Amino acid sequence: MENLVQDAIQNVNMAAIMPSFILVLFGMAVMMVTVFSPKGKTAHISWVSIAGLVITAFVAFGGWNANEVGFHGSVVMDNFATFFNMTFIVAAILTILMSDDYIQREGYPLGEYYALILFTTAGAMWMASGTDLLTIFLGLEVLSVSLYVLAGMFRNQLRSNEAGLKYFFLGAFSTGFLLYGVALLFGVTGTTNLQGIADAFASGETMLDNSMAVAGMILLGTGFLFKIAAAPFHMWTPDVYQGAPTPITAFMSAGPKAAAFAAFVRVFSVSLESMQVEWTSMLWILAVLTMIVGNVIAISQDNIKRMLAYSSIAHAGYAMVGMAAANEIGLSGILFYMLAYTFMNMGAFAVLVLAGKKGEENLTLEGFSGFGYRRPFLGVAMTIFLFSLMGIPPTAGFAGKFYIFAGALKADLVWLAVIGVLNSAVSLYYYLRVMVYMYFRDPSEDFGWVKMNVATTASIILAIVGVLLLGILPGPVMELAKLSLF
Amino acid sequence: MTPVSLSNNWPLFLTTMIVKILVVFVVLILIVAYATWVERKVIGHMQTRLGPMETGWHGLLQPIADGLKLFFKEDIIPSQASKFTFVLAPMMLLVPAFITFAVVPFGPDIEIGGYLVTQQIADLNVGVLYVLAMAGLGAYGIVLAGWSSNSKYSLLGGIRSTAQMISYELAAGLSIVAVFMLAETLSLREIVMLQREPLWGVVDFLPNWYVFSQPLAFGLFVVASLAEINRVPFDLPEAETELVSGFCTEYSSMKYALFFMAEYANMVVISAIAATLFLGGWSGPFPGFINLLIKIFAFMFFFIWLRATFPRVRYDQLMKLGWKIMLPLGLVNIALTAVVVILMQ
Amino acid sequence: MVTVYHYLVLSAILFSLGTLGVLTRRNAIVVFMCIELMLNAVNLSFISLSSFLGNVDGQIFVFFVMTVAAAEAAVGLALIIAFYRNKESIEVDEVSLLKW
Amino acid sequence: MLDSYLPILVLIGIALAFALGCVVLSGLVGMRKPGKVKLSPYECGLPPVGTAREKFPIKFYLVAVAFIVFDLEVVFMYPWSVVFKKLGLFGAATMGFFIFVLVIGFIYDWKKGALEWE
Amino acid sequence: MTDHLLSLMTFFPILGILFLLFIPKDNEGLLKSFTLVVTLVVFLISLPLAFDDVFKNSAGFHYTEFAEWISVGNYFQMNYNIGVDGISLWLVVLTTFIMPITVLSTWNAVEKNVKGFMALMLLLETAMLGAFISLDLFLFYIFWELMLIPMYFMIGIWGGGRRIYAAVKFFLYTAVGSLLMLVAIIYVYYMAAQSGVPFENGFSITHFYSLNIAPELQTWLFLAFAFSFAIKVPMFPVHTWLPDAHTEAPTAGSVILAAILLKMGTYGYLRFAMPLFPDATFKFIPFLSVLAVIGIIYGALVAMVQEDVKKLVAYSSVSHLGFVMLGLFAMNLQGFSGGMIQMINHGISTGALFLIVGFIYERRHTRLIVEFGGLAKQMPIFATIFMIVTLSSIGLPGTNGFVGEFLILMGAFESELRWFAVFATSGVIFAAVYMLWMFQRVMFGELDNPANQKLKDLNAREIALMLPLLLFVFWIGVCPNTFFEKMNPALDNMIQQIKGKQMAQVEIVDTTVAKNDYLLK
Repeated sequence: MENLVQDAIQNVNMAAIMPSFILVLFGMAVMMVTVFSPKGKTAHISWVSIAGLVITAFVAFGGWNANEVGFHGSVVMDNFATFFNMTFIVAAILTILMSDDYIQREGYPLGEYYALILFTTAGAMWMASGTDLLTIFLGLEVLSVSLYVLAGMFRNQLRSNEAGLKYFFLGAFSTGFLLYGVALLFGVTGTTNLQGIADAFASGETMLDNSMAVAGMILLGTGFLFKIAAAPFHMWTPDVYQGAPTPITAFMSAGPKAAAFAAFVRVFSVSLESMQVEWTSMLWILAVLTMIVGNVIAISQDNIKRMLAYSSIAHAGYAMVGMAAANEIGLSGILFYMLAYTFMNMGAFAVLVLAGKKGEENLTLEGFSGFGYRRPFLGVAMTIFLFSLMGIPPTAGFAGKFYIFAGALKADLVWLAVIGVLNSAVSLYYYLRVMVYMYFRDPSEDFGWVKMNVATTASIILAIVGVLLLGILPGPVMELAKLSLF
Repeated sequence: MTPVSLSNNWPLFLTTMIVKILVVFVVLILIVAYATWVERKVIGHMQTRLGPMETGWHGLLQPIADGLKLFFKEDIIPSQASKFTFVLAPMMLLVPAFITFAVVPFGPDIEIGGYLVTQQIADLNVGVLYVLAMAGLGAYGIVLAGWSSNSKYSLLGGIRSTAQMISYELAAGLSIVAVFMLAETLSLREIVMLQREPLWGVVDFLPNWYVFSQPLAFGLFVVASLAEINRVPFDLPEAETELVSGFCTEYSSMKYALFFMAEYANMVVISAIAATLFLGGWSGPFPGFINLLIKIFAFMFFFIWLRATFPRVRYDQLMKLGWKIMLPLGLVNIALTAVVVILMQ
Repeated sequence: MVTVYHYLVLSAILFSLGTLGVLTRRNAIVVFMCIELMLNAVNLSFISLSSFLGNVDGQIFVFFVMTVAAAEAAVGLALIIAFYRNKESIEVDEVSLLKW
Repeated sequence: MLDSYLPILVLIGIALAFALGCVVLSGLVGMRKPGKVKLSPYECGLPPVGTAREKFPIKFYLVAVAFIVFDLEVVFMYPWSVVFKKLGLFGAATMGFFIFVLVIGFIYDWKKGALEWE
Repeated sequence: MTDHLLSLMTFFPILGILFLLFIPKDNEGLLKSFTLVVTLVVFLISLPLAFDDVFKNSAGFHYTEFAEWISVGNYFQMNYNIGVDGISLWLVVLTTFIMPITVLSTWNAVEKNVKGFMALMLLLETAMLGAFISLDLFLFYIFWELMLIPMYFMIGIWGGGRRIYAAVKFFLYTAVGSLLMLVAIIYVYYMAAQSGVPFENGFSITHFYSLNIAPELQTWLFLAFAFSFAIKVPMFPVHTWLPDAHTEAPTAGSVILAAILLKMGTYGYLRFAMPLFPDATFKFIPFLSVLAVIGIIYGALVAMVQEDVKKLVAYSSVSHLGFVMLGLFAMNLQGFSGGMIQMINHGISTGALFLIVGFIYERRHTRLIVEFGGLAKQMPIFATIFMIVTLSSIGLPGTNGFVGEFLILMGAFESELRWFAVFATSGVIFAAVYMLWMFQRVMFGELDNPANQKLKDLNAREIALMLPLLLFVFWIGVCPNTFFEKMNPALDNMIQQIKGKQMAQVEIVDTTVAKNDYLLK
């Protein structure tokens, strides 16, 4: 018993979870600040949260090359985790920047909003750095549960209610599958530690028969695929994305998706290596399906928010291409792509935040007629983001797609790559449509646009910088992504 | 020769088990029945009345009379009441009350024909969790009763009492954590054993009853359990004057009797648990179970006394007490215990 | 004699029942209970497996699953109630403002 | 295992039998003259108004949620309390942080007025 | 100076954009003149290239610059690797030369949102120059895609009635093609890595030239490239975006489109598709030549029946580009140099034609032939200029058009494409027919339409911007050698390379098959 305690003490190693730990502390601090500050004032809270995120960013970056292993090898702070942590932090900061004015305007000035964002980010970090199915599961749940609330934040908007409810139901549903998969893998290998599972498969000393392992893998995959909104588990995405508060939609499409990918990649490429043949072939099909579904349905959307939701499905598909390639380039391509996607997609949503008016109206294409002339800056910004989403150089989107498809071709998945580029050709159409409305249509009657405000504008500028930087000089970041593989 | 566990000899095991159960059950019912009588007498005298005097010597047969009367009463099930739950509810309340007693040890292990017989129906290693679980079940009985009888009073009473029960269940649960931190076990039997040693291992003229080392926990537990079984001053659910006796408004005849029994059974049970956790259970000068009975009766008298003395608290006061005072106190108590124990080591 | 497989089969059945319930039932609360059923089916297999393998990881996992389930319950019910207050109904068919 | 839980099963059986017995028997022997008025729910003698199954204050719900969460935290404390002495300072510190988080949540609840009545 | 000449030339417009942003958007005159200055400066910077004699006797790349751009471990590396040889030289100069003229032409044409328009012009110039000078496939691709964006907006915002349709069609066509090319590029890159091209060379085409790729693989890769370029050229089946784009685009847009963007396609064939995949090239020459000839004749015939002058010119360029392609497929020096010179001719004369159409459109806001007639009396200077340009576009001896078409046909006759040449020749005649017919209907006859009676003749600005073009019409027509002497070495070398490699391929094919099987898996 005593030596057990000693063992536990030696294995704690807070360094392995320091970023998320700080973030959680800040989250609680924000909660306290919220309850002790006058109702309806949230600006200072948002700044506290941003401060927290910045500090976390520094700490997290300290984790580069640190390879801290903690808690009996159930958490590790390696480059992989660090890279994703950075992505999450960027996403969170952008979200918070674009949020404050928005929630004031929509009439829900709640400090909890920020606390929940911080908790979500912390959960995402656990997912990225978890090396034990238990920690990954915990991270996933912390993330999801906070997101359920955030999606349903606007209590009296039926749209928001529905978004929350649907996200909750399908999220919990998928959690069930994930857990069942974990249980089966546990039964087969007798451990929930990723490396342990891998070793068990390698040494062939599995308790139950391997068909159960495959079943477990499929169920686990299902759980993750739900979270990354891959077809055929994407049904929740458009509704939730459309219904949730716009900044939260932006956040969902970037942070949690990246987190799900992080866990997905780690689990499958570390512990299920021995079954790579099976899951790559499965992902091949699913990636194609996802890209096609996302792009084709997006064409017929005339609500931009919903269109972006479907496009995010498609982008998940592109990232899955990298996963199906399952080689170094493809996997590190996912890392890079997620960061690029965070910038461009959140930028686009930030523009939507300033484009809509109270109650989220005029996010339709019609509402965007002549947008480029009424709001020149926003128009240009939106254009840049859309080109990036299309994958036109010199933008982050192009660099990301290049990286991913390069991975696919490296793995000789020529047809997958071809299907991929053809899909992005399809995607051109609906992205161009937005621009057509923004610039080629005469301004419709004035919609009483929301006033510009510093924070949101800042987030947009940040996103633009990110998109162009990653587009014109992607080298360093790509190098980082390369070094981030385990 | 050293005594061996009974489980190697099934026939004997079964017989002893049946015997124990029957004895406990009968005793429990007797206590419950006469608790009503005692209560009326005691309160009567406290209010300088005599209480029941007619049936039997000093109304000694009163409980029986009441029972018979209720037994022959018409059994009304209101229209639009959901029948099944309506019938189920009283049992949901009574059964947990009775079976909670299974884990209460009422004496030291005795040796019969070379076999070790525990004076306890079932010695669970998680006895306390079992107790809490049963206590939790009680809430269902009440909320079901309140909901199923399709009467506004019942519904309000039911919901109120549920809220009250869960609130205080929390406090009770927290308060006894401190005890386990000292006892390092969840088995009531072992807890009693530990309380037979001298206090803190040093003071040899006092037993190591946890009431001495955990007075705060004791107080919290007693109050919380009072509230949990809806006794005065926490008897809002059946507040006669405002809710026409709450969740059991629509009940009549034997079902009503069951609720009644359940209340007293609960009193007995929590007295027993409190005695076991804090007052050394069956340990004491006399043969085991007598000590236990004495402690139980003492508690019961105390409860009756409270009823005679205290007015009913307001609902907001009730909740305030539960959440804002007892819960923090419970946490503080745990922290204190932890600190002290660490310092002692 | 009852082997681990019996437990696994049982939990599989429970899990499938839960899944079916989620997919077929229309009352939000019932759907939610079905999800809980799924989680508890998983818990069952965890516990049986961990006793079969003789390592407690599974039981620890169950601990966390239970906690998480509780948190989900709290949030989920809150969402359902918020929806009910706006819509006066908890039929998931009514959740249709956005294309389902 | 079995020998510790079998008695409880038996006890449950007996208790149930007793409760059922009482109800059933009294139902058999008791007189029954049901009438519309008699079967209608009691509302101080007046004819009942509306249904009883109506909405009740959200407060109770809040209490329930708070209970779920806190009770689970308590559940975590039981295993800890049993081995607390062996864990020593380490265990105490761990649970200390646990309780700290709990208290944060509690303060939040309190300040948000989830515990206020009237 | 000279060692960064190309970079300076390429990115100077970007610099211009940065300054442009600070000019108030309502001060249109300043905006326009500023842009004009920028483009002129770029032209001046590019002049040293034109007068540099190094190209006369060396086929290699000059003014090269090399810088590591993106380098990701052992995954891939892209370099900023630029330079010009005899092939790209004249296209670069053509670009820098046409830009000021187009800017000048927008003086009255563009009213709304001048700032945006000028910025896009400059961006476009950078993209085009970059595409011509990049020696790194990846870099080329970047610029190639970058060209789409400004053109898309030019057509979409400042275009005519069906501008949205035209813009989207233009964008989709070209983007789809180039996306397939991207896949091919990456694939080629990996093959290069397999066959031991040093990593740090990145996507440098000079190294890719030396690759030996299994023929069956070449087929696919060539198709990917060829398809993308064919859209841009445009060759017959995929030409349909061109008439729309041309007719809807503003004058400046159509001029640039015709004069330079289309050359991207032919240039792509010459620089990438053919030398990289010689076997496939030879395999597809017959097929592609058929398309080219169809393009020539079909373009001519359709042009003949056009009501709209601009449409007519648009279709005429389909026909002309068909000639260019035919010249390239002839695979001999005459063909190549003819093709090259014809690219420039087409740039000059068709550009001039669009400008002319622009002039009358600005005056009458219609382009329908029936609306006009007898303009010659009303506006003599205009008539003369129009006449000269028409003749050059027909290919009258003494004008530039003649040189190009003559060489192309000669080359074709000498190669195994002579039967195609026969048909192609008919294209020349058709050209004469539709151009002259159009000219006669517009300029001669009696001036009956009252709207035409008060038409003003060309003003100083318009003459000024036409003169340089006319100058080149005759220069190339009279002494084309100025141009040939600098492009021929490179072209010759290119031909040797393609042919030689194709020969070499034949022997080593069996060895490569093994390697490429491995590549194919």
